Amino acid sequence: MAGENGNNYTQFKSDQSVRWCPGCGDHAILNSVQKVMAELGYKNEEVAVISGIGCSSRFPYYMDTYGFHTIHGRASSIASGVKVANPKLKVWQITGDGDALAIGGNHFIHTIRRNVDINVILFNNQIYGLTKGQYSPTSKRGFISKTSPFGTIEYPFRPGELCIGARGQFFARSIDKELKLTVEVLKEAAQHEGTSIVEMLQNCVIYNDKTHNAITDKEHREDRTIILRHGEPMIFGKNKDKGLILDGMTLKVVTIGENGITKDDILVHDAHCDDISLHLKLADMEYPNYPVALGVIRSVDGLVYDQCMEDQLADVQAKSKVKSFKDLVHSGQVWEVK
Amino acid sequence: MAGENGNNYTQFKSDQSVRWCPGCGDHAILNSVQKVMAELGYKNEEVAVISGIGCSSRFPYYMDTYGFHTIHGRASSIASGVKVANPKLKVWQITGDGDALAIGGNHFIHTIRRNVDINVILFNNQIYGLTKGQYSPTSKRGFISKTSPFGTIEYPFRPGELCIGARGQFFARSIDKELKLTVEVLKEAAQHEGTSIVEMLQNCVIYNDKTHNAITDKEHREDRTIILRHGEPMIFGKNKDKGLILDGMTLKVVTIGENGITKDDILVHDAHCDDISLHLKLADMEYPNYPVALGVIRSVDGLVYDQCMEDQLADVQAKSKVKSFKDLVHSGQVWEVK
Amino acid sequence: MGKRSKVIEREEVVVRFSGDSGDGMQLTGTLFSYTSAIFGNDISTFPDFPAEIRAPQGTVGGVSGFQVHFGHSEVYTPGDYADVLVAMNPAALKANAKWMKPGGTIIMDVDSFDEKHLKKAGYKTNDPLMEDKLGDYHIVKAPLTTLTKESLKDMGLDNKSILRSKNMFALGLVYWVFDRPLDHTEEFIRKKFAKKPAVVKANLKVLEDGYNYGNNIQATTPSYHINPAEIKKGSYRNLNGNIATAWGFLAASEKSGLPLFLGSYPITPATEILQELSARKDLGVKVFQAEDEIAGICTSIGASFTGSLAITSTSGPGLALKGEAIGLAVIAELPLVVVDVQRGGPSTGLPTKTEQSDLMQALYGRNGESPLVVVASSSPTNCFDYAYYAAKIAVEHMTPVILLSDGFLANGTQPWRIPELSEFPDIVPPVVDKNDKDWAPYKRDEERLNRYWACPGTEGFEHRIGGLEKDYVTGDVSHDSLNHERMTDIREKKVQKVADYIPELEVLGDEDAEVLMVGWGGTYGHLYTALEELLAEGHKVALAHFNYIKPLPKNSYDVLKKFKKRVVCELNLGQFASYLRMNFPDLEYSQFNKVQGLPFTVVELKEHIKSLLEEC
Amino acid sequence: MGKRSKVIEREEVVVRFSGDSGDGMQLTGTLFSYTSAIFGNDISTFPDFPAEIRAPQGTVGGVSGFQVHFGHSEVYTPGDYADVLVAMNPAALKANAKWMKPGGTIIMDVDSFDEKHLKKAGYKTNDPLMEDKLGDYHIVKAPLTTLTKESLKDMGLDNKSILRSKNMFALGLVYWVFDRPLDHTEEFIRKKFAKKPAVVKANLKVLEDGYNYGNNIQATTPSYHINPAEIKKGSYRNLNGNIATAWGFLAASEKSGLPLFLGSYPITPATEILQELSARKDLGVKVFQAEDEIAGICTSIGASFTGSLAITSTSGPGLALKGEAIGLAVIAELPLVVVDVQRGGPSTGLPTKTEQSDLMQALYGRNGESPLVVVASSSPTNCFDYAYYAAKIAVEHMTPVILLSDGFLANGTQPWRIPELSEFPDIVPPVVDKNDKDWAPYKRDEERLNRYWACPGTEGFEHRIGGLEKDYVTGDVSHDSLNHERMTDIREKKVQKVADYIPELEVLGDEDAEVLMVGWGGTYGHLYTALEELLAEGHKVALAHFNYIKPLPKNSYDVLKKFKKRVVCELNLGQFASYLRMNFPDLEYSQFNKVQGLPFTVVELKEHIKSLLEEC
Ligand SMILES: Cc1ncc(C[n+]2csc(CCOP(=O)(O)OP(=O)(O)O)c2C)c(N)n1
Ligand SMILES: Cc1ncc(C[n+]2csc(CCOP(=O)(O)OP(=O)(O)O)c2C)c(N)n1
Ligand code: SF4
Ligand code: SF4
Ligand SMILES: [Mg+2]
Ligand SMILES: [Mg+2]
Repeated sequence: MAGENGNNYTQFKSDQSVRWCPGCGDHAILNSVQKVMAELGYKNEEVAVISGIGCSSRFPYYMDTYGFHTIHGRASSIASGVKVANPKLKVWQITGDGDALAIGGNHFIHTIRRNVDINVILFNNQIYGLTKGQYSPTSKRGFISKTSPFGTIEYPFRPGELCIGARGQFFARSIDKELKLTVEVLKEAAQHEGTSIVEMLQNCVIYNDKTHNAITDKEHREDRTIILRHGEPMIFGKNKDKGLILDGMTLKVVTIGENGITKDDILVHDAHCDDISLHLKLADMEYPNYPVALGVIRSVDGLVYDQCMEDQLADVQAKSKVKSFKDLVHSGQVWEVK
Repeated sequence: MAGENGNNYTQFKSDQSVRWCPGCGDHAILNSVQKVMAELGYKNEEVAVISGIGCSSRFPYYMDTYGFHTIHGRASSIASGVKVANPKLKVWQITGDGDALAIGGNHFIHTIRRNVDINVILFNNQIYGLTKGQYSPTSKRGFISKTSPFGTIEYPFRPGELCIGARGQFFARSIDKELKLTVEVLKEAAQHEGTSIVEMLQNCVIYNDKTHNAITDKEHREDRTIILRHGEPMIFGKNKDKGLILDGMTLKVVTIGENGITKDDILVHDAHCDDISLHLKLADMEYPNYPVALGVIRSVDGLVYDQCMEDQLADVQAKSKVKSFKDLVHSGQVWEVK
Repeated sequence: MGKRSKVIEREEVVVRFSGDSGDGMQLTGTLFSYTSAIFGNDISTFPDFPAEIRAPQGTVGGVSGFQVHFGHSEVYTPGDYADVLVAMNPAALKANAKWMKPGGTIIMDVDSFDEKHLKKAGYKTNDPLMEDKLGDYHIVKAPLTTLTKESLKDMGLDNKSILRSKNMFALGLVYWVFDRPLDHTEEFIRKKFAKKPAVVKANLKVLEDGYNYGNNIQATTPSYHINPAEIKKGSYRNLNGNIATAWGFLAASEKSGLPLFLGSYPITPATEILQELSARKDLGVKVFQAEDEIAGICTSIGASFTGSLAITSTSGPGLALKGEAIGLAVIAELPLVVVDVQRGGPSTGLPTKTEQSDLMQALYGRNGESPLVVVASSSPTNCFDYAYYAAKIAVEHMTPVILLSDGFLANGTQPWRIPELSEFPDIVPPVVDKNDKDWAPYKRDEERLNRYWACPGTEGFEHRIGGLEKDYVTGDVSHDSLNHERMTDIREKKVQKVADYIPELEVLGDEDAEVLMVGWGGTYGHLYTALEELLAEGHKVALAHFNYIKPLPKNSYDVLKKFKKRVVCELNLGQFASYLRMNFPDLEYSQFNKVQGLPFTVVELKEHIKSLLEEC
Repeated sequence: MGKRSKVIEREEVVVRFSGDSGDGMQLTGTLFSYTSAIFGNDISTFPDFPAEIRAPQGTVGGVSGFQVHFGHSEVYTPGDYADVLVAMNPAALKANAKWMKPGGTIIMDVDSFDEKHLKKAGYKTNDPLMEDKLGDYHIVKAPLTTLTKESLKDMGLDNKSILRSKNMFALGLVYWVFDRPLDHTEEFIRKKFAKKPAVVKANLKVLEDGYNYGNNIQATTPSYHINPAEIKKGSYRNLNGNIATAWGFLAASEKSGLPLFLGSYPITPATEILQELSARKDLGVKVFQAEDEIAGICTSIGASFTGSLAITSTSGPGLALKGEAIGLAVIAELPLVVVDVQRGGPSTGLPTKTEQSDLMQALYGRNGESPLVVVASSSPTNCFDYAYYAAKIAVEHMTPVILLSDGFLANGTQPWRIPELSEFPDIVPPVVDKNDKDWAPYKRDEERLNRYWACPGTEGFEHRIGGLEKDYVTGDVSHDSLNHERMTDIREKKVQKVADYIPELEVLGDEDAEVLMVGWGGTYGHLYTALEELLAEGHKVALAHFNYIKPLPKNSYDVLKKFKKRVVCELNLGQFASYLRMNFPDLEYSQFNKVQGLPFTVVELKEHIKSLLEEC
């Protein structure tokens, strides 16, 4: 498992024992992240892992990097501060559907809008785990939980849609236990400059077991999900015989070989195009009408806040006559008393 | 100016003198709202106007209705409480681009997601007016203000995109001084059940004068904006000779009579279709590439939070044996001490 | 039931059930406490959850406990130290060893005391009893696992189900120890598993076998005898502080005729209030699970504006977030109850632990001069009463009220005599009089100084309120200097006026005491028990315990002044003591503070008071 | 300059320029204050903006004023009452009538005193002087509008531009009244309109004509003579409290070598700090204009984690929102300065007014026992110093510091002697020693008790911090009871330790005073002036003014105790008095409070102290 620089994922394991429930999807994600960092040749000290509060947010304790387990909902802001103050750091934000989308919703959309170079892993278990099982902003309508004993009456957010609505330039999705895909996706997220949002479909065995099962179940996964890769045709299914095409503005699932459909009719994924329409449609696909999209759905380059900040500082400093505190205080209306 | 029930817009004028700067766009919007309420036959006492803090948020003082000028950013939450507690009220929320999209961003998206039946008028002057001229989350990139003397380095939110990204079912846009259009749009918003977001392009004469002028200017308005009406073709221009068509997934501006384009080729606006793709494209159109869309861009019926709440209560109450406090405390594990 | 050897007669006893999270200790403890309560004992219970949701099995961090204190006379706390401990595994023993009363009884499942589990629990040797110096205790080494397996071997159950019944064996054994009937528990089992007859059968058998096992080994097991208590007649049920709080609001809603609205966001240890009211759709409660604490309170403020009984519930960090919005309710003079179930520490701190360190925040955690009423519950069941009274004050005086509870009250239970609503005073909302020709938005009641509630929908009373300073009468925005001072004063006075409507402070114990213990909120049970014991030992002590913090009861100064020495006991660094110094600066106060995330123990309180008495 | 009749010799004088928002009074006042400062007077100024951005012209609500106090000796406040008022319209007269010193001079633009404007200003008759009982004043009825028009009639300017120059005519006239040179103002005009020679010419002419007009009508206009003050040598500039605060942080950043980071959200009256630092990209400042106050402080906490000098600035309602996050900085033990520029009232209150009512919020507005350092500036220019020291304490003691300023300090100006950075003590960040083998995240400096700053990027010092209670040494999450108590204690102790590093409290005035005035923060100028005047009148008074609130200077008790009577004067209902009672309960304190959104006046302070002296 050694990566570049001879890195090994174990070098990112801290000395703390991992406290998630046995069977929780978080364990697998932790492994994936450690693997990604090893494979990317990260140095431990250049990484800052910032989280809010929630089961998922205990993550930093298990990483042998710099870490900050902050307060509920504010991880994006703290991570933004870290990155802007020291753009050399690799900043990863760990957050849950409650942490990022309930109390932290505002910081989430503003961070995305500013396009601060942070890699956000959004653990979406559609529940508040740490507080023992209340519905979250991503819980399905009608979901029964401790605070919705008769079912919720709210539309859930779709994280991809919200991200793109906030001018998101990078959105991807993976499944907790799909180590390989997760590693692939997280690497792209890491390499993307700007805010990357990676939604992890995560299972909470205790309070919302199997919520993603309709699609993550081994048996059906290939038929009910599609892995999108830039430049590749949108083909899926156990037999690799299903695909997506556009009919007007509507996405359609087709079977290759039926109704005269050939491989060439299938849409080719363009993660890099600026236009959001198709990305949104892909991000919004829901089972049973569509396969759920995994992989990097959108990855577009844009201006990055922390870099622009550095550039603007350099620019102004190059032009200004004020180079020091002394210069400043002596500029403008000064008089002498002798 | 009398409306149904012999209502007159003056009946909605309060005794407070209006404190906005002379020439501020807010004056015109106030007039429009009063006109709409008169024309819809509202009774003064059934209206609650809720605002946050900002120049725009002084609005409730000028309305002879129930009003609450609350705290910065929280108008959506307070309005949600008002509507859910008493669904019989007509609840209008007045908010600015700072109030709704900076500090109030989270409540804004969650209110939309829940689809509480509130009519939100978002005064977008792309500036913090009340605090005297700092850039806001809708200020154009590069905008120079008191807190961005070298230009901003942030992408602005596009309110329509954010609204739809948060699962918005109603989004419309108008211009402060376009009284007729504003009245038309606000009426539709009022009649829509669920959260209606109406973005008002509003001019701040003091701190951001003419920010919308490229499109709102009398001289160019017809060429640089398009008024969308459900069921009508998307035609615009001084000579009504320009229109929009779809080319693949791309919107194009065409001239009727050129390149064989006839009226029949022009897209017909469907505000009621559930699919968001075209609505997003329309909401996102920016001058100079496109005309800016005015009118009701999206208006789709959905389940309304406050109504669902009433329904669920009625439902549970019909089925439950617990009808009173006494029933409750005597249900379950009770024992007698004699 | 045969004659018993070694019967220990006791006024009161503390039993602690302890095991892994999966061992069903919460249920076992609950069933035991019900049986004791029905038997006629007074009881007090406290659950002790692990901080992690599923901490590793067999570790001390994963131990889940349930303590029951029951007695022949009234009991006020779940007890500091246990007389009887049921330890399902070594970790349970390890976690509780220091909480045992000398000479107590320890029932341990010896089957689980193998090397692996001992090590997991952190024992270094194979003799945990020696290691933890438990030599002087009655040790009952019961092979609970083996016995349960044995008991169920012919039932055709799978191994997992068999092991899951272990707790019923232990419970049966404990019933024998205390000579308690099995019928309540049997009935519970029959109801709970009504659809699974096999499970019913198995559980009943194990329970009975446990009991019989006690009988068989009685030579080595001491048994305890506790007579029923003298308890007021009536219907009873067990209630914890959170449910009691929720129900207090339900009562206030029904009594006042105001619809109940809760805007809230989950947070430990307050979440259960939100959960309970979410389930009370049968009673028409509107619950808005908000996106955060700020939206929680703001939806409530909106609901209050429309004429609802509006509540928001949270814990310390959430109260911090609500500060700005509370200020809006203060200046808008709208009724609102803000429940703060205090937990441990600054920041996220110790979420599952108890503390009293939000007092200053409740009093002052807002910008400007922003007075409101602060009330504190002091026992799990009187959380009901203070929720009721907090609602009554909020509504009748048109003011926000902060109601302080804490993790200890929230999760602790006591038997609650079910009251009739008629036992409670009426709540009369100051709704605007539709014939009032002189009404103005800030016109006040001359007695209470509250303004009137003119709710949207009421014809002819349209008006605007807001967060800017308002004119003394019209409520219009006013930048006038003297008006601001007048409003600042009247807001404070309105809150002080509440003192005319609350009960006076009582002194418990010796009127001529040499030391007055002073407490507030959730420490009452411990302070009162310490008081009783000290009095019984012949000491001259008294207790003044506060439920009303702002305003203080009118006689507070007189009460405090009467005593030579006063010691303010609280679970923080001295916030109430400071508050008293601010209010009654001419009196001297000593302090007894503890900031360990735990309640006081009666023992440590007594020791401290005795040391003060010696100084006298 | 001819001989003057009616020359009034004065130690100090207060001039107030007042007119409609569009009349350019802020500029006029600023130019006058510069001229006076350069002339060698000590000065203090205060602008008085209307609450609305563009209130209706001609109304009292729309009056914009600028007050300049200058003297032969040092002046400490902008003055309570004006000796000379320039009233550009009736509303200006109306608004300021009650702020005139008996026998003062009023220069009014009679052209604007027509019926329409009188009515708009709220006068009921055509004789405003009579109506406002200004009979005893020197009234200079100058037709400023007509004269300006006359002055510029041959310049070919449009009417609007001509009218806009009216203020220069008034300024010229006032320069004559005080016998001041025009050169600084002329230079300013030449620079400002360098690209518009016609405008330069017009303004210079009007200014001079105004001056000459004074000379011509000197028979009826009194003139004042104020000698230069004895002022310490050096370079000077005018500075208001907000800019001074921003610059204090710049100085601290340069001195400590730490990059400066500000996360903030605009709010009156703190916004200018954000604006000034946004403009300081030349000095490498990173400013993050956040989406709200919470993100403001949280980005700063993030920056602090990485090793920046991290600041967040706000006013009262924003501080309320930051409470929870401040708790995080407390438990994470990260340096952070939170600036609160206090404004009036609870909730939105009176945003443009001043008050001292956030003291308790600063001390206690968070959940749990959450101690931090509280420092308060006390003059516009010493906002620089206290910003510097707040940063120094935050960094060196690894703690959040709340720095209290207020609306009065923020907008008031004083001449500031530009210091050399070398005059300030070094700031030495406790950055982790890379050779420290025993380092642990919560290992502490034995003296200061601070932990060390191990910033991301430093190899070998990777560690995790957070908001849960932490182990005393390792900083790992700890649920241990005694550890929690230990941590609670050490956090408090660390803050108390700061007392060893701050100056002792000074007593000003009479060491044997009968009454000690006690103040804190922004009231210093008024208290000190009252003190000086009372001393001059032969009264035995003294002043103890606090800049360090938590911890209090070590000698505070001794200082306070020494005096027979102490009166705590503050712009709230008595928060600091309460705090002193908590800290030093055996001393008695009387209070003098004002909650009008306005500073004290020296007159009312003196009256109150005299009444106390009489009681002695
Ligand atoms: C200010 C504040 N409010 C509420 C809480 C309680 N709380 C902690 S975690 C959490 C939700 C966790 O949900 P999510 O982010 O989805 O994480 P998960 O546990 O599901 O991984 C809540 C409500 C808190 N700690 N702080
Ligand atoms: C908690 C809080 N933070 C900040 C402010 C200061 N503030 C008042 S209004 C405002 C922004 C107003 O902008 P916008 O909502 O666009 O309204 P506009 O004045 O432009 O109509 C700000 C930052 C405040 N009043 N309260
Ligand atoms: S409660 Fe759910 S999300 Fe939390 S650790 Fe357990 S399984 Fe994971
Ligand atoms: S400052 Fe701008 S937005 Fe505010 S009232 Fe004036 S013109 Fe309108
Ligand atoms: Mg979750
Ligand atoms: Mg705006």
